[in-house]
Amino acid sequence: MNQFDCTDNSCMKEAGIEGFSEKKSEGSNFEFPEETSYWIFQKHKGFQGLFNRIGVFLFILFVLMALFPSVFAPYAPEERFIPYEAPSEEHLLGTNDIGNDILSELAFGARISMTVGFMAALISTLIGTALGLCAGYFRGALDELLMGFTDVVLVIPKIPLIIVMGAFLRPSIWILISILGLLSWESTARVTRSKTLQLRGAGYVKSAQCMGFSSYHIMKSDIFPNIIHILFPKFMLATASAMISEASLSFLGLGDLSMKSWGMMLSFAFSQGGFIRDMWWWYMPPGICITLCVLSIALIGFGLEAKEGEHFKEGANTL
Amino acid sequence: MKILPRNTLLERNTLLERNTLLERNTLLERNTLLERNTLLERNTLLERNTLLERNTLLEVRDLEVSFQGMETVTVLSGISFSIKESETLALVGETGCGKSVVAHAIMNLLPPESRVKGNIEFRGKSLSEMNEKEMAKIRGREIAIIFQNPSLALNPVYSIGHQLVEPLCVHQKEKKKTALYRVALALKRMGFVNFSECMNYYPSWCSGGMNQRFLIAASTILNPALLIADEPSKGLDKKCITELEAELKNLKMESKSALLLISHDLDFVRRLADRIAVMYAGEIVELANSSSLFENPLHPYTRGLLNSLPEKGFIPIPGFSPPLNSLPSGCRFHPRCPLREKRCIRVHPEIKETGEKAVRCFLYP
Amino acid sequence: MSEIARKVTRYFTSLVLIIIINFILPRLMPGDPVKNLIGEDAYVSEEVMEELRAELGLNLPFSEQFISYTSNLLHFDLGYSYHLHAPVAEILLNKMSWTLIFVGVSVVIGTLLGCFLGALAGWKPERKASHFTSFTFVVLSCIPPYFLALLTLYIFSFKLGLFPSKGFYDTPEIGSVLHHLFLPVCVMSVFSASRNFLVMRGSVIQEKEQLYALYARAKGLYNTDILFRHIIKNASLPIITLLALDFGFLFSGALFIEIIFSLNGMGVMIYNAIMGKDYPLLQGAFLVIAFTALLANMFADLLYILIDPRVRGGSMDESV
Amino acid sequence: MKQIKHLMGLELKARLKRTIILAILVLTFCLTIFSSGAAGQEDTENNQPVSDEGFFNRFITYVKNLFSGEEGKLHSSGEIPKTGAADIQQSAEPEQAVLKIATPDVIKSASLVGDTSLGIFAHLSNPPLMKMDAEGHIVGQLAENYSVSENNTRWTFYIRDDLYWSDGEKVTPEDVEFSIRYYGEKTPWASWINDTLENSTVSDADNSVTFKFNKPYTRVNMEFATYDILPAHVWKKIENPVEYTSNGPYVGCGPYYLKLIDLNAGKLIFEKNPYWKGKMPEFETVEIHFYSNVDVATLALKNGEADSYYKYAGSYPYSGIEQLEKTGNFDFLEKTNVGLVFLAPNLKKAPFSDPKFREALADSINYEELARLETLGYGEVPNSGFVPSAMENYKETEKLEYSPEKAREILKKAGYSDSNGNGILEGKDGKDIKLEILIRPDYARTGELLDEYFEQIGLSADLKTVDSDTWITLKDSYNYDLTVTRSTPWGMLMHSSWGSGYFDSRRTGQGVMHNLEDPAFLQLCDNILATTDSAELQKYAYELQDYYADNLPAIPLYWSKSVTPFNRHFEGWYADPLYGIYNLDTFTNVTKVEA
Repeated sequence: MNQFDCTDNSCMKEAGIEGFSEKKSEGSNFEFPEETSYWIFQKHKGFQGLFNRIGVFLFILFVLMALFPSVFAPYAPEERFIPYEAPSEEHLLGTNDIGNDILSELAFGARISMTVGFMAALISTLIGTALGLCAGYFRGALDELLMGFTDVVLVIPKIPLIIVMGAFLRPSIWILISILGLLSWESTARVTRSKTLQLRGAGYVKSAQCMGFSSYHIMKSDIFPNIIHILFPKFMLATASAMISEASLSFLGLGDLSMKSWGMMLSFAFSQGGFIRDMWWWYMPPGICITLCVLSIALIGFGLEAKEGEHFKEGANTL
Repeated sequence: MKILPRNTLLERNTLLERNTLLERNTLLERNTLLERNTLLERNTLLERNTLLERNTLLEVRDLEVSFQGMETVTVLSGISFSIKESETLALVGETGCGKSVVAHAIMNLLPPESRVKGNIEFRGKSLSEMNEKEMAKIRGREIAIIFQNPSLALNPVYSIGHQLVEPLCVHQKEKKKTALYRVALALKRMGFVNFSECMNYYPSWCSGGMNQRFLIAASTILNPALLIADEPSKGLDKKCITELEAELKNLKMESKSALLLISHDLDFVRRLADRIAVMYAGEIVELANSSSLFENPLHPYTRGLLNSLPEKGFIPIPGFSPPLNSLPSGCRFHPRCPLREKRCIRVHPEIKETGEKAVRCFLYP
Repeated sequence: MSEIARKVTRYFTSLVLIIIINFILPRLMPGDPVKNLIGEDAYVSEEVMEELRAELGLNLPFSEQFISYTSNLLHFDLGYSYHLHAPVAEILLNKMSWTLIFVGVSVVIGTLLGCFLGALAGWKPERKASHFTSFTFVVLSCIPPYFLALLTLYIFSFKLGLFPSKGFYDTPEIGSVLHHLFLPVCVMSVFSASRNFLVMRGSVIQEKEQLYALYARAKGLYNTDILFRHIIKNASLPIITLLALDFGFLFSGALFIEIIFSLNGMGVMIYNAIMGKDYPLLQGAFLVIAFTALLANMFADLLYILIDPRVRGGSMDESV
Repeated sequence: MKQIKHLMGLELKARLKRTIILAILVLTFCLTIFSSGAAGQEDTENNQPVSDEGFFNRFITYVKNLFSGEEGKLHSSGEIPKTGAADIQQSAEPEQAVLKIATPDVIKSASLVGDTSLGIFAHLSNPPLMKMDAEGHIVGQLAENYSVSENNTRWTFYIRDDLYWSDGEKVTPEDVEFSIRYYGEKTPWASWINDTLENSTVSDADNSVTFKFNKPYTRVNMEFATYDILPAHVWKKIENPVEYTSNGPYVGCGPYYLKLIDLNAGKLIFEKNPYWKGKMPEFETVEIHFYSNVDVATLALKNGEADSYYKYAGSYPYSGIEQLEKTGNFDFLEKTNVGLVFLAPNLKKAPFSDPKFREALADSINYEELARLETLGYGEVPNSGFVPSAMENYKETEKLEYSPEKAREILKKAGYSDSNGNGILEGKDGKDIKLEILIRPDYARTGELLDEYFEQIGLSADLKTVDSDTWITLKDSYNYDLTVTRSTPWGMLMHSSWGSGYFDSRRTGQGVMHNLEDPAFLQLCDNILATTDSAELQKYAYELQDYYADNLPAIPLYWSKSVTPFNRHFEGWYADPLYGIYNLDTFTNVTKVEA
C-alpha cells in the first residue's frame, strides 16, 4: 500500500503549489454534498434583489434615451437660443453659453457616452478573455510572457497615446474607444487567467486532454462555457469604468467636438464659467446622468456576480 | 454485479488526499500509540457496568429542525435521546439523514434561516433558549465539536500554535506564554514528538490526519464535558482511523468527557460507542447499547445496515434513502423495507421505549 | 526557487519594454519641443532653431538618441528638462514628494476606511446600516472623480469659504499645508475607500461561509470577534492585489484632482510636459510611475507570500 | 461587561495598537517629506518669518466668521489679518500695505531669463529701456530719450541718472550694454541682436549707450521695450541664464525688487526697493498670485484675496464679469484690445486661394451673434481692414456684414455650383467642397458657430480639435483648410506692425500663419521697415489696411475689449495696449482709498 502511496503523492504536490485559488478548489473536491447542502438556502434577498431592480430600470431608461433621443429632447441639440438662461418652461434645464438647450444636448449625449462605454468594454473584454485563456491554459513561459505584457499595458499612460492618435487620424470617438478598449483589459485578463487555472485542474478538462482534443477545442468547448458567467459581470464593470474614463478624458479637452458626450458638456461647463455663475442646471445634470448610468450598469454587474457566486458554489459541490 | 464496498472506495480517495513527507517520519510515534492501545482495551470492560448511576449530561426531547429556503424543508423531526457523564452515544445513518444537523442544533450553530423546535437541556440548562452571548460562553468550554473536514476547519492563514492557544485566551484569559506552554503539553500528550515545530506549521502544510489530531487537541484542551465528533473518520485512511480510535478512547479514559459520535462507519462505531442510535431520513429508528444492537438488531433498517458490512456478506439495502424535502408517507423506510405491511405505508410509527432499547416499527407494538 | 527566477525575469522584461515605450511615445507625438521653448510671439530664424535642436540633441537620428538615453539612464541621469530648466531628477523628487504625501495619505486612509466598513458591511449584510453603506459606496465609486472634486471644491471652497482653493500652502508651515490639502485628500480617500469597500465586502461574505469561521464560532468566539480574529486576515488578500493594480490609476486620478484644486504636483507637471513636449521630463516621469507600479506589484506578490502560507507552499518540507 | 473584557482579548489589542502606530508613522512620514520639500527651496531667505497664525486658530476664525452671517464674503480689511509674509513689517496704519494681483499665466520655472511669463512679471523689478504709453507710442522708461542716425543703423539711448539697484549700486550704461549683449548671446529668441549688432559704445559723460547695427532697423525702440535690464555685476557670473533658476531675491532697479518665487504656494512677492528715487509707491509689497483655474481667480477677487486681475494679451473672462458686478465693490478698466481672434484660410490651397471664395466666406459669418456669444457684449463687429481701432494710424475700412444670400451669389458667380444636387457646392475640380476647420480646444465654441454658418451657405464643414502643439505642426506644414487663431498685441506690432508679422511668408514662428506671398504685400512690408518717418508710416499703414480689406488674407471675427476688474478700494490704475495694467505707472500711482 505504501509504494502506491508515494508515486501518487508526487504528482499531487506539483499541482498543489501552483496557486492559492487552485488549492482552494482542490480542497473542495473532497467535500461530500451531505453536510454543506443546507448552506445554499441563504439567499441574498435584501441588497442584491432591490438594487438589482433599480439598476435594470435605470439601465433600460438610459438605453431608450440613447436609442431615441428625439423623444426626450424638445429641440435639436445644435439649435441656439438665448445663452446663459435659467431653467424655464420652454427650456426645462436652461441653456448653455452659446444658447443650446441643455436638456436636448443631454439626451443626444447619452448615445455617445454609452456607445463609447459599451464598445470599449467589448474590445477590452474580448482581448482580456483571449489572453487570460491562453495564459491560464498553457501556463509556463507563455503565461509569464503574457502577464508581463499585461503589467506593461497597465502602466502605459492613456493621455499621450490619445494625443498621438488624435494627431495622425481625425480625432473622433473611435480613437477614444480604441484606446480605452486596448488599454483596460488588464483586470479581465487576470480574472480569466485565475479561473482557467482553476478549471484546468478539473477532471473533465483532464479527461478531454486524454481524449486527444486540440487545446483550442478544449478551450473553446470546455473552459470557455464555464467562464462566460463571470465574463458578463466583468463586461458590465468594464463598461462602467470606460464611461468614467471617457468623461474624464473629454474633461481634458481630448474629446471629439462634433459628437458631444456628457463628459464634453461637463468640460464646457467647467471651462466656460458654468461654476462661477452658479449655473447648477448646466453642470449637475450631465454629472448626475453619468453617475446614474454607470451606477445602473455597475448594479447589474454586481447582481450577476452575486448570482454567479451561488452558481459556482453549487457547481463545485455537486461535482 | 458485485459493488465495491463503500469504504474501499473511500480509501482510494484518501490516498489522493495530500499526505506529505511529515506523515512518514511519525513512524516511530505509531508504535508508542499501539502499546497504549492494548492497555486501554482491558480497563474499558470493567468500566462499562458502572454506567447506570451517573446523571444525564445532555437531554434532547423531540427536537425538530426545519429550513425556510425557497420552501420550508423539515430536516429533523422527533429526535430524543440523552447522554450521561463520560458515556459515548453514536449516531449512525446513511449520508443525508441529518446526523450533522443534530450536532449543529445542539451547539446552536445552525444558519439564521433555520427554525428549531423541541428542547435541548445541558446539565439542566436549556440550550435552545440561550442567546448567542451565553451560548458563546458554553461553546468550547463545556461542549466542543470536531468537524469532519480538518483541513478546512483550521484557519489557513494562522499557525497551528496560534489557533490552539485561542480557546485558552478567549475563555480563560491566559497570557500568551503560559497558554503556549499548556498547548505544547497537550500536543506532547497527543503523541507528537516534534510538537515545538508543529506549533508554527500552517494547516496547509500538514496532512488530513495531522490536522485532525490538531483539531482534537484544540477542542479538548479545556477538557469539555461533552465532545461532539462529526464524522471524524471521514476522509482518513485506515491507519489514521486506528490512531483516531486510540485517541478518542484515551480521551474518554483521562478526561471522563461524554462523546457524541456521528459517523456512517459501523465498525468504527462498534469499537467506541456505549450506546448507538440509528437514524434514517431525519428521525431515530432504533436506540440500544452497542453490544445488543449488533447481536439482535430490531429495526429492519438496522438489520439491513449490518448485513451490508463486509463480514456479513455485503448485502446492500435496495433503493436510496429519500430526499428530506419529499419524504414518503407512513414509515419512512417502507419503500425499502422487506417486511412491509399495509399500515406501514399509511400510518407513521411512534418510537417505543422498551427498557434500554427503543425502536420505531410496527413489528414491535 | 524557479518561481522567484521566473518572476524576476518577468519584471525585468516589463521594465525593458517600458523603457523602450517611454522613449518612443513622446517622440511619436507631433510638435517640436524647440518651438515650444520659444513662446508664442517670438520670431526665430531657422538656423537658430537648428542650433537649438543640436544643443538639445534632437537632430541626431533616433537610434543615437536612444543609445544616449539608455546610457544616461544607466548612470541614473534622467537628463535636463527643457521647460523647467532643472535636472529632471530634482524636479521629480520635489513634485513626487508632494504628490506622494497627498496620494499616499489618501490611499492609507481610504484603504483603512474601506476595509473596515467593508468588513462590517460584509459581516451582517442584512442590517439596515450595511445596506446604507453599501449603497453609498457603490454610488461613490460610480461618480467620475473629477466631478466629485468639482462639487466639493464648489461647495466647501466657493460657497462656504471654509477651505482655500489653490496651492499646497500659503506659508510653508504644517498648519496651512493641512488646511490646503484637506479637501483633495478627502476626495481621493473617498474614492479609494469606495474601491476597497466593495472588494472587502465581497470577500468577507465569501470567507464567512468557510468552515473555519463556523469552527471559530464553535470555539466560543462571539460575534465580531470571529470577524476580526479570523476572517479579516483571509479577506484582505484580494485587497493587496487590488492596491497593486490600482497604483497606475492613482497617479492619473491625482491628475484630475490636481487640475481642479490647482495644486502643481506630479499630475499637472506631466500634463504640462505632454502639452509642451518636454521629452526628458516626460520620459523621466513615465519611467518613475512605471517603476513604482512594478515595485507595487512586486511588493504585493511578496506580501501575498508573507501573509498566505498556502502560496508559500510546503517550505516545511524542506526544513524537515 | 464580560464581553468588553472579552473583546480586549490579546489578539484584538495587538491589532488596535498596530493601526495606531501605523497612523503615527504616516503622520511623521508626511511631516519629514514635507519638511524636506520645504527645505528643498534651500536658498529661501531664512528670515522668512514663520507666521504666528497656527492652523488651529485660523480654523476657528474661519468657522467663527462662517456663523457670523457673512456667507463666504471675507472683507479684505476684515478681522482676519492676511498671513502674507509682509505683515511683520506692518507700517503705522492698521491695514497692511499689500497689493495682490491674480493672474492665470502660471510660471513654469523660477528662471528670470528662461521663463517667458516670469520675464514679463519681472518688468516691475527690472524694467526695460522703453515702454508704450496709453496711446500706443513708444516712450522712454529707464532711458530718458533716444536718438536715431546714419539711416536707422545707430541708436543712442540716454539713461536716467536717478536709478539705483536694490543692492545700492548705481545703474550705469554698462549695465544696459551688458544686458542687451547678454540677451543676444545667451537667449535664442533675441539672437537677431547677435547677428545685426556691429558694436556698442558707452559714454559716461552724458550717461548714454550707443548701438551700431550692420543694417537699417526702424523698430529697435519697440524691441527694447521688452528686454528687462539686468545688473551686470550680478549676472556676469551666470554662464547659462536660460537654465539658471533661483527662488531667492533678484537685484532690481525698479520701484520694487523680486524678493521670493514660491512655486508651491503659487505666488511671487515683490518688496519696495529701498534705493528707488522715483515716485514712492504706497504699498510695501506687491504679490502676484497664480491661478491655473479661472473660476478660482474670480473667487479670490470676490473674497478680497486679490485686488486686481492681469492676463498677458488677454482679458478677464467675460462670463465672470457679472459675478464681480454683483458684489458691488469692483470697477472695470476697459480698453479695446490690440489683439483679435481671426479665421485664417490656407492661402496656398484651392479654393481658399481664390479671393472671391474668401469674400463669400466673410459674408456668411454672423458677426453680430459671434460677438454677442463670444464676448457677451464686450466686443464689436470688426472692419474688413483687420487692424483694430486701438492701433496707431488706424484707418476706417468698410465693416463686415452678415449676408448669406450675397455669399451664395458670389459663390455661384465664381463658378462653385451644386451640380449633383446634394445640397453641397462642388469646387472647380467637381468634387464636393469639404471644409475642415482646425481648432484648439479653447476655440471650440467659435469653431462650432463657424461650422454652422458655412453649412448654411452650402459648404459641408467639419471640426478637427487638436492640442496646441499639433496645431503648430499642421499649420507650419500648411496641412489645414481653415483655422481659428488669435493675434497678441506684441504680435500685431511685430515685423512691420499692423499684423503684417502674421502673414509675411518670410517669417516663421509659433503663432504666425506665414501664408501670404503676394509680392505687393511683401513690398509694402519692406517699405514700412525702411522708414521711421511718421507721415510715410501713416501712408503705408493705410495702404496695408486697404490691402487687407480688398484681399481678406484673414477674416477678423470680432474686436474685443480687454477688461480688467479692480477693487474699488484702490485707484490710480493705468493701462497700456502692450502690457495692460502691468507697468511701472500703475504700481507707483495706485493708492488705497476708503470707498
